[in-house]
Amino acid sequence: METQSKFSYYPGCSVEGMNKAYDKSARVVCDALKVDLAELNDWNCCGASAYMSIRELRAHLISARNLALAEKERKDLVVVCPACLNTLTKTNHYMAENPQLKKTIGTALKAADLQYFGSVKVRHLLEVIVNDVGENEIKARIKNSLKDLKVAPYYGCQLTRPFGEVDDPEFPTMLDNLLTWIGAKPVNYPLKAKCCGGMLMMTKEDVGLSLTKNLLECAKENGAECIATICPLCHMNLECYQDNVNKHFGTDYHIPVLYFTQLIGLAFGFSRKSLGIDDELTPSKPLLEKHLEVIR
Amino acid sequence: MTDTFLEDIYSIPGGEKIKECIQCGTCSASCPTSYAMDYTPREVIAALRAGLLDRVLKTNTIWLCASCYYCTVRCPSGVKLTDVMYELKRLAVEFGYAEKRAKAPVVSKLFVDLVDKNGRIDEVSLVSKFMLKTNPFGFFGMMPRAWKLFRRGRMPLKPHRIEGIEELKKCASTIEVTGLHAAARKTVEA
Amino acid sequence: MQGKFEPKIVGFLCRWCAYTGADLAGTSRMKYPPNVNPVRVNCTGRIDPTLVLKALQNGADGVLIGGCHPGDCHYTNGNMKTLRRFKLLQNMLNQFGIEKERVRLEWVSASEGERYARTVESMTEEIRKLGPLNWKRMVEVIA
Amino acid sequence: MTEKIGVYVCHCGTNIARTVDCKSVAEYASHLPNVAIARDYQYTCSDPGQEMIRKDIRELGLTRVVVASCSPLMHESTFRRTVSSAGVNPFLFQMANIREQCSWITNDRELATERAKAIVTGAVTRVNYNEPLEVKKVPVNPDVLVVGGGITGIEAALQIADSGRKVWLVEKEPTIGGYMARFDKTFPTLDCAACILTPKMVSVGQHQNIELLSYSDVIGFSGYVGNFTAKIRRRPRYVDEEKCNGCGLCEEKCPLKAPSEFDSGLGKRKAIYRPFPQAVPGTPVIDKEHCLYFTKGACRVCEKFCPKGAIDFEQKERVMEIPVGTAIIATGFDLFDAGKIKEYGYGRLPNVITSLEFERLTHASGPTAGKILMKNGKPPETVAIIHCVGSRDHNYNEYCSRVCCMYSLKTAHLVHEKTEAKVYEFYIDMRAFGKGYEEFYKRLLEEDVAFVRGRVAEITDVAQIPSEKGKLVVVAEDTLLGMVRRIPVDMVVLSVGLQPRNDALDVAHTFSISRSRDGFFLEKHPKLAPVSTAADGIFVAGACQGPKDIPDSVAQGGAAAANVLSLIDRKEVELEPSIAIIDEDACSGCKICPSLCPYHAIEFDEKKQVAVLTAAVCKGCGVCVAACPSGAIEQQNFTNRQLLAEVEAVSA
Repeated sequence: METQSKFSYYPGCSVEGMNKAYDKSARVVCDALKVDLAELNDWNCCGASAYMSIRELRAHLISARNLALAEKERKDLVVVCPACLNTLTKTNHYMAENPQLKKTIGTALKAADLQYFGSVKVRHLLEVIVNDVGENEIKARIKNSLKDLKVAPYYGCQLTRPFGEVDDPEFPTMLDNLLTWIGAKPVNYPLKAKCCGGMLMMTKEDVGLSLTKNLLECAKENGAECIATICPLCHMNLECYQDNVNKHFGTDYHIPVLYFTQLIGLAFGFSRKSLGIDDELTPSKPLLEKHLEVIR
Repeated sequence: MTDTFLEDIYSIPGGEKIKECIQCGTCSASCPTSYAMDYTPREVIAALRAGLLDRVLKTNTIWLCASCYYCTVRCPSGVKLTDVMYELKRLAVEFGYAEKRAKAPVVSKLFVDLVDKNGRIDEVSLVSKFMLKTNPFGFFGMMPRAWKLFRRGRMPLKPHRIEGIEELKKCASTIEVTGLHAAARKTVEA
Repeated sequence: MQGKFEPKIVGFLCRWCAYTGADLAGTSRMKYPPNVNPVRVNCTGRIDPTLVLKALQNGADGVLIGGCHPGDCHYTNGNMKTLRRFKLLQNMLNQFGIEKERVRLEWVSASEGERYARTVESMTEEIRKLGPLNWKRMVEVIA
Repeated sequence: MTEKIGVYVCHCGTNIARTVDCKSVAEYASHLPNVAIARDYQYTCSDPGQEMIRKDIRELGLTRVVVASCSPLMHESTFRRTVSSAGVNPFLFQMANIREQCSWITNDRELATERAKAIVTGAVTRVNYNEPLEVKKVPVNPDVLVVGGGITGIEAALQIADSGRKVWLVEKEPTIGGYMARFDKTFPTLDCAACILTPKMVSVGQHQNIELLSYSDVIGFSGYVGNFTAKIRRRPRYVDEEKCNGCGLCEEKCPLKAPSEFDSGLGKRKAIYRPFPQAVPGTPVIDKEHCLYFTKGACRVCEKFCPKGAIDFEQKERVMEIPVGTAIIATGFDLFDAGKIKEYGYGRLPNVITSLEFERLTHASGPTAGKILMKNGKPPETVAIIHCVGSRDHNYNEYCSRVCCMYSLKTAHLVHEKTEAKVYEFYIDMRAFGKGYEEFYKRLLEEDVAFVRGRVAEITDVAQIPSEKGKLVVVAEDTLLGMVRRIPVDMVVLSVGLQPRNDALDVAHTFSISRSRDGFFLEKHPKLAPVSTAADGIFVAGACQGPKDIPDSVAQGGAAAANVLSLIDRKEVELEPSIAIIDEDACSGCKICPSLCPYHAIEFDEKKQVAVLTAAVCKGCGVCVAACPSGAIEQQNFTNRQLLAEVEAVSA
């Protein structure tokens, strides 16, 4: 089949670091789906919420640098981290709406012989796979049915809020659909777009833990065998901090957490290793063995 | 000075909308962390409009905002409250109101320093620096998890520095002080 | 000295929409540059291009034609007929070397006082930038 | 003979004088050609003001008059009467608007004064070329069209019919009664809606002067004040209204059940049905979507059992044209679609219902025979009522729907009265503005409803603590406590707001009336002409003009009726003579104008080879005038000379 449109790929810092598995699986899956992701050359940190909390204009500036680089490539920018999506999109929108901002950032960029006209669209990989690739292409590649694996589709906040351009800000459905396409069973998950606590896990652990606990509890109550994530930070909180939740609340959760790209990869029959599975602190192996016809 | 601060809030994109707040509390009740806040988000707006800056800038409220944007999408008056919170964080840090023990400002500052230095963040240095700064004992407390992550190759130890870092610094220097909230800065310095 | 220049704009307003909208702007005490001399007509469809030319020729720096939104015309579609004429008129003015910003066709409903005020505001500013229209010079150039 | 023009610059108290130097404007005007006298005056529209003008006309022999004051939409007619009462033709009067579009729009006294001078110059120059015109009088057709059979339309129709005039009442639905017929009780008096409404419905049905066209739509409306023609589509009921005696046997025998619209889908009705027992007309209607005969081709049980042979499966849609002199539009409102606010869970959480669904639950003849029950058939132990659903919200409707506070209180009262349930009411601001409303609020406070001042952020079925399990948790900040509360309840009633009907735009086009920014129909003046529209002879009443409760709607229905009757009793109306005139000698016979005229007022006379205009049909848009290449068409009171004069003057 003919190649999907080409994109600049913006991995973002956190998948470079502790969440390599996400980047790994994303590349494998996109390769299989002929989604051409060319990593944006010399991209820099989007600034996330932290930078925005200290310096507004500079936060916009560093986002804008990435946008400017992508504009050079004449391609839209695909991200895997919703926080990056949010930050870059925000700069994109605010520069368009606010001439003063556009001017200030524009002058700043000149210092690096860069300029940004505002033509780049920032998109999350999930949305690209669901909307651009679509159901048929995906179903066509299923080698390894997930046998109705019960998955809690977890979207987190920033894929749809505040902009709500790609899906409903309160009850998104994109990931649910994708999961059914790959043979999994999305469970009813009313907290699917609620907050995991994000950075608070570092700065206000008790709050972070209780928010994450709500998510785990709700997933369990609704019979989820694992949670699908689309965000490295959410993933970190749900997965790496599951022990802490258990310690802190005397609970006993062992819910594997997998990136949506890893689930697609499994359904496509890729090996766990190639998808960075088994790196997690809450092991998914037992579950997958139970569920997958082939487990490599 | 109160007025300058208000003007400053108004100056961020959509900021003037807080004039239209009808104090309905949708923000507070939509906020996942408001239960842990000294003042609910709605009260922060009320305090802002009443000019009680100390109250606004000293609360833990602003540092508990996790940027989930529920308040923003649900506000019936179209207040972009999450953005307002960012602005308040900036003002609090800039003018040293930020609560000394608060960890959020610390991590944010470290974050900014790292980005300014390398152009990217490596979580390892961020987390370790942060832990050493805020709670050295906790640092050892988290060693086990760190070790597990390390064994799984999830703890890259060498930070990546982007090639364009010097240029990025150049760009940044052009907007060192010319912030949208330069006005507020001046009044305080004066 | 450009700052001193006060553009003179003739506003042909249809009585059902634009004129009523303009009244509303006033009634709600919206502030905008008092640079428009309103001329009331029943329908923009009545506006013979010669009226517009006459205005410009006699010293107006711009002309604003205000009618009902498409579909809202009190006379079913007078505004659409104006739209067609307006296109022709613009080409012609273009040939005279008259900037297109000087003659505007805007849809303003009876409830859009705000829209009317902002329209006049932006138009006045644009024309202020363009400076006075020197019709004689323009026409001599053609002749 | 040279003209003698009188110019009167009005201060309008300080409305004009504050920003316009009226004295200097008058002084300036006095030097304009043909101006015999120019004065400035405090209130020109006052009796002494008008007398001053008459006096000048008599003593100085003024031949034309210019008044520089407010918008012509305000006082043009006033001053036209003034001058004509002093013997000057009303069309030799010209108004200069130096208020709405001059003094009120700026604080710059210098600029405003300059502008005023220009505007006055325009008017004075123009008035020189104004021509005396005869106002054409046309008889008013005394028949009236009322669109919409809700309480507003019913009230209007009855008022007019009782005065002996004929009314055509057109209703979309199979029955009149509108929303009110579906309500249980009405605030603040709590009298039963049916008890006060149905008698009125019956008298509409029986009134000799009311022709009720139910299950019908207005699809066209043409003509001019006093002489309109309404085009009405009568959808087939498949039951002959003449023959049917409303015995209801067909309904009884019909084998097929479908969800009842009247019960908001909570109850069932047959495929041949009357929305409710007291429906007017009592003739049932066959619902083609469900009827077995129409869907499967077999059944016709109703036909078999009908003692009157009134069933007629062959009935076809009919279109009728009705000449009327005036029209009242009372098409009402739609309810806000609660499903749009996802976080409230309407449609997802079973026991979250709308206020209208609640009305049906609590209505004695509703699906639960008046019992307030949850989906599981049990009565609720706790009920939350939520205000402002879809109202006062920039994401949905920005305006306040005006009725929700009061009907929410009523809801609370009914729950309190009919169940043991604890009632919570979540409000942003309590708006009890009407007669007896604040008292009603007090009463509910005494019935100790738990009022929480805060807008509900979300309704969730995800429990955080055991006591929330199996409940609907209403999350809101109690803004008076500065504390977020999670209140577990069994049932939630969403007090949905009012919004323009989905077909409001089409209706506006059909009758060529305007809509305000919120989409409701636009009245001529919000205070002084609340039921008139910019289109003479067409009136609006009730919630189609903006959210209204029953008392206000009824009042407007009456007001519209009064407006119509006064028009009718005038027997004839004056038509603006600003129509087109064709100079047959100048007409080159190019045939452009006939095709342009939206009213087909111009025909081409093949014999004379010229265009001919029917004055009565011309509405004076002037399109033909602007289009005529040989300048053979003029528009009275907007002649080329007049407009050119004005344009030259204001642009000089």
